[in-house]
Amino acid sequence: MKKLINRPEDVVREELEGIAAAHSDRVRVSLDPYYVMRADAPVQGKVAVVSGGGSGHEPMHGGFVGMGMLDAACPGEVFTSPTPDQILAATKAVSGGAGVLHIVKNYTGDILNFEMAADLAKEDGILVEAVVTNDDVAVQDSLYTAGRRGVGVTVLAEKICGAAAEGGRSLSEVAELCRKVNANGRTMGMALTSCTVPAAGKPTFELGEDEMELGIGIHGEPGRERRQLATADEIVEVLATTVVDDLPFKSGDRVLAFVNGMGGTPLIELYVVYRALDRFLKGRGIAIERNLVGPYITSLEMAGTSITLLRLDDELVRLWDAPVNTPGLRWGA
Amino acid sequence: MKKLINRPEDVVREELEGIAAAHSDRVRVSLDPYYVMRADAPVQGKVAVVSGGGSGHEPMHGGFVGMGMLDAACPGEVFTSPTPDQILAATKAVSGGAGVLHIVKNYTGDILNFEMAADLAKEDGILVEAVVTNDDVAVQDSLYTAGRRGVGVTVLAEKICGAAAEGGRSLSEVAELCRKVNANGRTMGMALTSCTVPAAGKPTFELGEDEMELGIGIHGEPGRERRQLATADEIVEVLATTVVDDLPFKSGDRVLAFVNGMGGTPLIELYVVYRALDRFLKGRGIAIERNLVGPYITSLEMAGTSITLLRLDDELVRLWDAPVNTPGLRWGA
Amino acid sequence: MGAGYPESLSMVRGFAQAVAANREYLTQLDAEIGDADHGINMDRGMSAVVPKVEALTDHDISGLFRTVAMTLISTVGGASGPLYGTVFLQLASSLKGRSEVGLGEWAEAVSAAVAAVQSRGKAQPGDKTMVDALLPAAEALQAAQAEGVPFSEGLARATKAAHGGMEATIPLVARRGRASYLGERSAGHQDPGATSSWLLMEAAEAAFAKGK
Amino acid sequence: MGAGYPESLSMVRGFAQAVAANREYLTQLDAEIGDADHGINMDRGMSAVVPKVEALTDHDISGLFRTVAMTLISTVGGASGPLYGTVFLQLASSLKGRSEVGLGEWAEAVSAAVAAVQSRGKAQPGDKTMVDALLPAAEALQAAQAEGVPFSEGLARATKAAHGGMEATIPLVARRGRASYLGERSAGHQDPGATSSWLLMEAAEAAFAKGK
Ligand SMILES: Nc1ncnc2c1ncn2[C@@H]1O[C@H](COP(=O)(O)OP(=O)(O)O)[C@@H](O)[C@H]1O
Ligand SMILES: Nc1ncnc2c1ncn2[C@@H]1O[C@H](COP(=O)(O)OP(=O)(O)O)[C@@H](O)[C@H]1O
Ligand SMILES: [Mg+2]
Ligand SMILES: [Mg+2]
Ligand SMILES: [Mg+2]
Ligand SMILES: [Mg+2]
Repeated sequence: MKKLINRPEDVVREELEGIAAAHSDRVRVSLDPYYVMRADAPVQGKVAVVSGGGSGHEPMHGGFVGMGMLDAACPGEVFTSPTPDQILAATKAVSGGAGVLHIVKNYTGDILNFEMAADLAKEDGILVEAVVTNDDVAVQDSLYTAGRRGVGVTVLAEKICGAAAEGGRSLSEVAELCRKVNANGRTMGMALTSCTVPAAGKPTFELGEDEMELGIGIHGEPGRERRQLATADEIVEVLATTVVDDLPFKSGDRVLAFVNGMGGTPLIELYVVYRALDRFLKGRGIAIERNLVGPYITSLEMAGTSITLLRLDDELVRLWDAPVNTPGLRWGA
Repeated sequence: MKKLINRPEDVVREELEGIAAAHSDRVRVSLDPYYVMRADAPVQGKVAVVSGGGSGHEPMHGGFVGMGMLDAACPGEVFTSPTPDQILAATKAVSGGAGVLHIVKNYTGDILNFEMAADLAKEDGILVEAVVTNDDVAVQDSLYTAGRRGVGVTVLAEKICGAAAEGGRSLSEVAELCRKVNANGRTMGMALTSCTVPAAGKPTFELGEDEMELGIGIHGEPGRERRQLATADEIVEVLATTVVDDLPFKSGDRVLAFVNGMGGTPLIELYVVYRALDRFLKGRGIAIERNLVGPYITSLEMAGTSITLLRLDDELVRLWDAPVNTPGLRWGA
Repeated sequence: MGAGYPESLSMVRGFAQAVAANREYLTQLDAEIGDADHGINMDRGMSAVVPKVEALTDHDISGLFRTVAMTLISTVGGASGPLYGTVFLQLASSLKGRSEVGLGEWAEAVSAAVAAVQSRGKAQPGDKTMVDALLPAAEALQAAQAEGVPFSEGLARATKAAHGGMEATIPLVARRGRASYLGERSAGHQDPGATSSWLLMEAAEAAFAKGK
Repeated sequence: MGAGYPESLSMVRGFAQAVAANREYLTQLDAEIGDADHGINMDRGMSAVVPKVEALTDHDISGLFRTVAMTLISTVGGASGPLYGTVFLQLASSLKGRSEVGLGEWAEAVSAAVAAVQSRGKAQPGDKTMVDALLPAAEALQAAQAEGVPFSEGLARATKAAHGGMEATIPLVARRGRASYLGERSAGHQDPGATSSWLLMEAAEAAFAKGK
């Protein structure tokens, strides 16, 4: 295992100490329990937006804390959901009296821990609504399964809901908006390499030199299918077709196209992917109106990409364009 | 070789097409010859700032084109300096009558190609000044050698000179400022893994599971020394000591600390590095006043980091803080 | 014959030891169909549990299990944190007020714990989760109680049933938890959570069988 | 005996073929002490050169070399683009107006080309660069001319000298170009640019020796 770390058990704490040192202008970090919050939280009268999940997906979520996006983020150990007491403490710390939205990615662990925390927060008189993101089209959905994972759309939901909360909307409105974003977004990802959980010390899976995993999540888990390595254009064709056909996105739709890097894939490749996606969508009559290209929801040092499409309307465009000032995403401020 | 690309020979062109598709709001891309320019260039009466170098270092330089930073960037093939005709064409395209600053990283190829281009541009009546960055302390400097490489400081110089040009300074003032940034900045880097030039198809060098390269540049070249793998804290100690002692940075100095990822290192590790650097500098009485953490000057998918320190004064802080709006670096706009 | 506080404490210690000894194994199982952290998670939790329970001065079985539950919930995270937290919370509430646990109480407590896990996690038997080890164990305990066999015999049957349930997860296609994302590819791998649940039943057997 | 336009064109073609055939080899040498692109760079350039020179209608030796130079400068990049561009620009200017090249002209032209490379790149002999192959070749040609040996013999000596110079770069510590960043670690590796320069001398020998 080759990583720029000290002891595996210290990675998350030291990362948080690094974030605290680097971004004290915008965020404050609690080390017991772990959470990252806006430096100016609680913002009185504003709905607070809180998310969280395992570490190893940076900049998500800690890097998205700040004006116009999250009020707090709760990082668990690497790829492990945070615990209820973290979520509860963060929820209390940022609650400004207008209620707290929990944006939860659909994983058994995230759901259970956020549920427990929400129950406890409600006991403390805090209004909490939870919205679950589940945009991963690689997973077959069914009532009888854990359902689809929450992946790329989570980043977009955090930005858009953060803007809405900043704009003074009520908790139920922000929650409704979050469900709208989730309902209109779809994602699929792939990996060229595995990644190594620091505490595990070796790659989660092994892939041959001419193989790739299709339909991966963001936890270094193997994908739904192993295939022969293909060109960027072919890979985009597979991912984008699955994504587009699922919603489905139709000719005339306006979308936000999000080409995400999994952590070990350099930007030069992401632009090659974006080019292919741009061409693919043009061929389907779908107009890219906004985009995001870069490593925003990662899987440690995994090489790979995911493609997220979000169907836009004027409201979503306006909220996407609203100022945001976080370590991981910033414009207009 | 596992990369999200199509044919190796098409990577740079397709990347540029991707950039053109993604960022047409801010940049325009020329494919023959290759260069990226501000959408609103030439800005009349403003000094134009142009840089360039091999591709594979994204977001540098193409991602730094936009308001408050570069007017144009000339990407060569992967790790290969651009050609004089590219540089000439870009220089002409963005020249707004107040002269053009070439920011050139100190590599034989970059120097020679920029020199030829500057000669040709002068023949066309364009005022050109070139400033060479050479901040890499891993390389021993001497009159009789190629001298030190230009690395991390280049990013900072581009931001700061871009702000100065935006603020209306003259060519000689902006060039002088660039020399000042270079004179006050130092960098050293290390790698945990090699990287693969697409056209070469295999890693430039091989490293054992318990080895690292110290004193690397940004072209996948081996470093000055191969060592036993160490912890993040130990690595930072070595890099930062070399950097600090070289200028030297002294107790009481105010600095910008730039922890750069080489392309394959995830953000979580960069914050562990930043934490160590923060502690190291505190121990030396050096105050971090601004920082930059992320993959900004990369070596394809190489895993590793470089540490750049820039001694600040009020002028540099003001210019650093000035608004910038590029795909790779953005604030205040 | 019944188990008192010392045996209950010894069960918690034994589970902690078993988890520590099988940290890599559980993690490897999770690497195959999950995210390679189950052993790490459980070990982090049980390592935190041990000093907490050693420090307890009020030697109450229900309080002991409650401490285990709260510690797991606040240190493990993931799916297993709340789920094992639920197991121990339910054991604590089923055994409230008891200073000794016999086969009947244990059978009831384990059955209630499985029911609580199912209500939290919505897993059905055959979904390839810890339920597939815990439920057969609970049923074996209930059957043993009905047959009137000795506690030690009932405990042994529970361990065996958990082991059988754990092995039976191998061919299953996961429908809950992370492994479900792999779809058909999850078949052919043993569920990590079912494996740690078997270790739990084994720890209970080893500790409680020593009770007078 | 001298080389005319056909032989000069054939030299360019031969160099392009040699570079293509040694693309991997030159790149591998560059991987060891540089950035793994010398073969790729030179091949990109010479592949662009060939159609350009095949299309020339004005069969002038100087014009031919000028086309090679301009094409290399605009397609190669890196250090080798401007440097080989300089070589061919200087050959073009030394051979201006000539329809035939003999040993004397060639010796002068190569010597001027090395001087131009040195003035552009500031490399001294022994710095572990292409100069270490080109300079011995130029000196061998000058000596051959002084001795009055046949053109073919002079060309053969130049190739041999370039080869020797190339091999002599192995133990050197680089002081110019990328390899200089490796410091002492650059010793023990053959310089890629010196290697391509030897290929150039070899191509000249093969093509010019056929001239009448
Ligand atoms: N809904 C569920 N009901 C019961 N057990 C579950 C459920 N989801 C997951 N599990 C169990 O949790 C185990 C995984 O735990 P762990 O790896 O620690 O958490 P995570 O999946 O969050 O990484 C699985 O092997 C499975 O036995
Ligand atoms: N200053 C110089 N003078 C002469 N030759 C040089 C100089 N710098 C580099 N070279 C030659 O260029 C070769 C490298 O070319 P290439 O790999 O194509 O370019 P780059 O170094 O830009 O990647 C070296 O092997 C060396 O022979
Ligand atoms: Mg997990
Ligand atoms: Mg090069
Ligand atoms: Mg797991
Ligand atoms: Mg090279």
